[in-house]
Amino acid sequence: MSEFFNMGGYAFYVWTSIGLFFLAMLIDFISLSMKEKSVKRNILSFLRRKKNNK
Amino acid sequence: MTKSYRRNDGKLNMHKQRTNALLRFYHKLGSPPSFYRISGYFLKWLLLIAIGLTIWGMYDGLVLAPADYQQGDSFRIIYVHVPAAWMSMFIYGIMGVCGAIAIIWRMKMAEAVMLASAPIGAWFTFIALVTGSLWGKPMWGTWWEWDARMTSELILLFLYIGIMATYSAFSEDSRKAARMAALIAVVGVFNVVIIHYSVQWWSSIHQGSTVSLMGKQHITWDMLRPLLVMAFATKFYYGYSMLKRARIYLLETESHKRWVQDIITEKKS
Amino acid sequence: MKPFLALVKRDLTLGLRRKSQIYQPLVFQLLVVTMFPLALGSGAKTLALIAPAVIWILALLASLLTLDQIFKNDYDDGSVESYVLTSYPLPMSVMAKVLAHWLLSGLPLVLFSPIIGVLLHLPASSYGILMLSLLIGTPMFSFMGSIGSALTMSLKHGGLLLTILVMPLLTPVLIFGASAVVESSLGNSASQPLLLLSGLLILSITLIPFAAAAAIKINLE
Amino acid sequence: MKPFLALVKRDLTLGLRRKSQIYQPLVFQLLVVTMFPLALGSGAKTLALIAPAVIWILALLASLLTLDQIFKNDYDDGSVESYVLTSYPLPMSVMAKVLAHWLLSGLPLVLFSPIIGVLLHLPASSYGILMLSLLIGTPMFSFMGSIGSALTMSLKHGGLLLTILVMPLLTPVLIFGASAVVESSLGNSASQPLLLLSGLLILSITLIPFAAAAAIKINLE
Amino acid sequence: MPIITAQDISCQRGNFLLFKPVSFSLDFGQSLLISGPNGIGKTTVLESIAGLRGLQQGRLSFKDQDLSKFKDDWFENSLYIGHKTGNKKELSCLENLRSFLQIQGIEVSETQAEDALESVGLAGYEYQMAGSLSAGQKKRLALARLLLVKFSVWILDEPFVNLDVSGCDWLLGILDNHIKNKGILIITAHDNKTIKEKVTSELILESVGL
Amino acid sequence: MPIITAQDISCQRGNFLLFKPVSFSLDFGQSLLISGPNGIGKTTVLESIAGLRGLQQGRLSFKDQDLSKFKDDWFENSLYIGHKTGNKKELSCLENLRSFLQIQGIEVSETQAEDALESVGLAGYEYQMAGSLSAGQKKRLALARLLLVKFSVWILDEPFVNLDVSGCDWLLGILDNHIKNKGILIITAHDNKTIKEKVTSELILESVGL
Ligand code: HEM
Ligand SMILES: Nc1ncnc2c1ncn2[C@@H]1O[C@H](COP(=O)(O)OP(=O)(O)OP(=O)(O)O)[C@@H](O)[C@H]1O
Ligand SMILES: Nc1ncnc2c1ncn2[C@@H]1O[C@H](COP(=O)(O)OP(=O)(O)OP(=O)(O)O)[C@@H](O)[C@H]1O
Ligand SMILES: [Mg+2]
Ligand SMILES: [Mg+2]
Repeated sequence: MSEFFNMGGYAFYVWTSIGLFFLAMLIDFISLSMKEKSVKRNILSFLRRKKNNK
Repeated sequence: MTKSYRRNDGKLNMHKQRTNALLRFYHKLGSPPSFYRISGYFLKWLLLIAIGLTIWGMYDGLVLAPADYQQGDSFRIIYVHVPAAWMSMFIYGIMGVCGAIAIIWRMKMAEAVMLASAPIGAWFTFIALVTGSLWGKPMWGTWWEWDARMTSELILLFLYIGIMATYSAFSEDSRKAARMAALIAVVGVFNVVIIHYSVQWWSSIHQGSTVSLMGKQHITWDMLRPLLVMAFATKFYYGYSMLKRARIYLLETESHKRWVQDIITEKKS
Repeated sequence: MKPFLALVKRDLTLGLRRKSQIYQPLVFQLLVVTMFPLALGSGAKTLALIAPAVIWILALLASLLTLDQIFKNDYDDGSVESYVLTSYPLPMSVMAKVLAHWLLSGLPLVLFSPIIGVLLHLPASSYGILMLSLLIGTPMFSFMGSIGSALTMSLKHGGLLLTILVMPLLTPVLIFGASAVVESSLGNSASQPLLLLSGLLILSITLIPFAAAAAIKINLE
Repeated sequence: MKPFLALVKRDLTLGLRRKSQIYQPLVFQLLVVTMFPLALGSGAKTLALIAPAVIWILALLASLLTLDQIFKNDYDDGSVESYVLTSYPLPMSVMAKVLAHWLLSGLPLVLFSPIIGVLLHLPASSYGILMLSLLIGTPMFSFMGSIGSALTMSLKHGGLLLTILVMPLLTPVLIFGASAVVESSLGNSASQPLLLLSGLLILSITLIPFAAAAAIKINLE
Repeated sequence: MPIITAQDISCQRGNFLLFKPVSFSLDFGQSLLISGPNGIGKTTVLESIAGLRGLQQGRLSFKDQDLSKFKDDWFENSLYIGHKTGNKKELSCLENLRSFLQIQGIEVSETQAEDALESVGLAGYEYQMAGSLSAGQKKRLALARLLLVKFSVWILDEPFVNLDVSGCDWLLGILDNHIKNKGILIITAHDNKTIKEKVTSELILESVGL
Repeated sequence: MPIITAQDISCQRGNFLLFKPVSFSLDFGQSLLISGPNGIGKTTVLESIAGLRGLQQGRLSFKDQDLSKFKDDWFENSLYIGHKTGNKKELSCLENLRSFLQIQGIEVSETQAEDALESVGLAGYEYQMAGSLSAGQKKRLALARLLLVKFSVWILDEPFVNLDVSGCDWLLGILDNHIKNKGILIITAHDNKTIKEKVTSELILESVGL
């Protein structure tokens, strides 16, 4: 097992690469859902504003 | 005066011919509400397939595939480096095409797809650069080399950043911002091609022979298979990320329209 | 007077009146060139080695400093309307603006380049090629800049965005331009990079005015 | 909240909202660094030789691009009046503006410098000194810039004039900063230039706010 | 058949429709005052009519031609003066006026331009740079164009702002004259009762409820 | 003894005296309208009074202190709003208002600021960036400061410009109130008859003959 993690002495390079790959995808994924939430919240608050003004 | 009437007539005739089912589907996709609805069906599946393929590809590539006889285990970086590098170019191609459509025909969906592609494309470019760098250190003993392919990849990252910066600079008016960004994307496509060849031309006259980067080595099926799997996994994730961003863009730009308000209030209640 | 000429004349008058637009890029070049030996802290040899690169990069940076003004000024004071709201074709007006900008900022750089060359110990044989390459290359700075400036004119802090947009687009110009000088300083023929540079220029002249006109239209919407 | 903090907070909010002010200087640096090898057309050796100089000159140029905005913005939209027409001491407000400017533009340059170092093949041992020297040096860019910006804020095209005014004043910073990195890349001790740099910084902090405040007063008359 | 017709036009800013769609038509010798509270969209609609931006909805036509497609004829017949006056601060008043017209393809002699400056009250300022004029003088310089163009449609956004009393009177006279000579005028103004009496029709923009 | 006195003050622009030296004095509860044709120097003199530029001649004093020497007291008691409104376009209306006051050393709560915005007619625009307001809305945002400062001297350069009818009425009411509460007002305005009736004195600038 430790041999697997050691990657023939290239552990740092291999695992950093793979780690960064997943980190980037994760950031993309999270920023997507955060953006969606905030857009929906904005539209809702706008609708409320319009209703109140009416 | 008569000219304009004739134009209208022409348009009417065109409408009558649009009976082809494929064309109808295309036009449906072109309208925001149906795009939103149709893409909603795909989203979950795209993400699930992407995750499944990634797990397969990673297991296959990191555990099952044999170590390279020259590079040892460091070659396994290939399974993130190459798919990311491929995606960085593939996505830029899509953005160029959609950008052209957005400028010429002012099609909203093309804008949405173009803008939604930029962040994920930039991420893939970034990954290709960093993983390439991480691969270069053990292989050539240096993090960075000013070789044709790497230089043009770096400039590709600048173009992505430029497109996103343009969009966010004009965020007050998103449609205008989108068309501005589209213009950069289109001009950039020509440029990537020119840069690629100019750098190649330049380095070939000055440096005898650069390190043979991606020389055609014989690669066994065991090594190739995970690569292909990862290539598909990244494509599916791109599909997911792009569609989801495009949907958010539509909600944002059409927020005054009935269909958006219906969707929002319906989800809440 | 044709609108084209009127626009060129107006911009030249403005430039000559502001003056700074003309001499400041030159002074900027001079200042940065003096920084190099100071920061390098080493002898003439390194300088001569990097001279072609530094001259071309500085020419690029110096033009970049004035590029945003091609349209931004006109947008800020509203005078962009004088050539947008008219039936005279917008790409022609873009051409006129680019021509005026080059005469004011590119041409002085070309004429000034030998001095920078001397300061950086450029071999005497390369001055001709240096000026020739700048003569072909600098108009492209103005052309590309016109797209960037048209895109960023409505932004308050568009200068840096413009830099980012335009610089990648100008790398081929830089590569061919600098390599022409390098070749000639090594005693080789510089005709190949110069030819490629001319090809790019012809491409720019024919395509870019339309792109910039489109950018103006989109930006005004 | 004290006016000092209020001003810092306002400027940080503005900067973070514009975002471009933060990341565009970095991208600018990256772009120019990319240009060097392209224009040089030679191997890694020359690059490593000129790396300290190029990094420092680029840090200077990248800050110069944003220096004019320290006061110009506030002058243009009239909000300079909010801290001039008040009994709160103007030098303190200048301090606040400088602090905010450095946090937004200098600090990112410091943090980003190792990446530029990698691209230019800087020897691994010098990264610490590189960052330290920039950490001491970049605040002086903002300080000197505040004088320049105060002097040029009422001009429409003050950016280049500011460059010309400020750059000569910053040569000592550049010389000491770059030489610290050069020394450390040669394996020598860099403590002397770093000490001199720190001395300059202390001098700047105590004197420049008063000079800039005077410049603002003169400019508004 | 009216020369200018607008059918159900409305504009958008940041994804929201600004005002309820409006329609109007104008013939030679007619004038239109667009009014409404601050922020309703007067400036925006004027810019759209002038051709600086697109309409969000509706159709605008000039001489029966759709303006979203055929703009040349419209540009040759209309003059827009907005909030931004379009003077270059480093050019003198005379140069400003003449170069503006030349770029539009109109040639005027120096004396004609000087006469125009004199009648807007800028006699003696011919060679002063536009950047060092007062707020009202800048406005006057821009309005001097009206005297020299032969365009039939004038589109003016709050032209009375910053003008002093005699300036307002002068402008009213000019506008009156233009309309009498079968010109067309589209204008916005707050709080100027006199212009309300002069125009042939008024369009009041109303906000859209949900 | 009046609080503000001006003795034979005049201003200069490009080597020429702009107007014949004028004198005035103001006490609490008094107001002054400065008028004159375009370009006579109203903006210039207001800027000098506010402390943004020096006077060419004459003496200005506040509470018996020469303003060219002692400015702190004056700055703590006066508010100037000029042609340039001083809003930052990248800050929201709320942030603009609050940060302006904080920099002046005045602390207001968020609800106070919101109330002020509401009464200038910017309810619902609290979080909109100031750069995307209409001309009139920008002016309203600047004027909202008047509601929150406790300064006794207001110096306003053409505050009615760009405001719609209801905006002008609101502003008139505010100014009235300020004067009634023993405030001091120095103002310029063209063509607004109502303000002429409200102020306690008027100063008409006249050009210097040669
Ligand atoms: C920062 C450094 C690097 C960058 C920016 C980079 C960039 C790229 C790009 C853009 C591609 C796609 C090319 C194409 O399909 O046309 C690619 C493919 C590839 N790269 Fe890299 N690379 C870097 C370093 C490396 C290193 C160090 C290695 C291995 C020693 C490597 C091995 C490969 C391989 C095997 C491919 C696939 C070859 C092919 O598709 O023909 N790369 N890289
Ligand atoms: N920067 C400057 N340089 C030289 N002269 C100037 C400058 N700015 C203004 N002037 C001149 O100073 C005079 C006074 O200008 P000022 O702006 O004070 O006038 P004003 O009374 O406010 O006019 P308005 O009613 O048009 O606002 C004008 O005649 C103008 O031409
Ligand atoms: N750049 C922008 N981005 C987003 N919204 C904007 C922008 N500019 C203006 N708006 C909004 O559009 C609306 C209309 O603005 P417009 O300038 O057309 O108003 P107006 O009727 O001319 O007002 P005024 O009488 O104050 O001049 C305003 O509510 C404003 O908040
Ligand atoms: Mg308006
Ligand atoms: Mg004034």
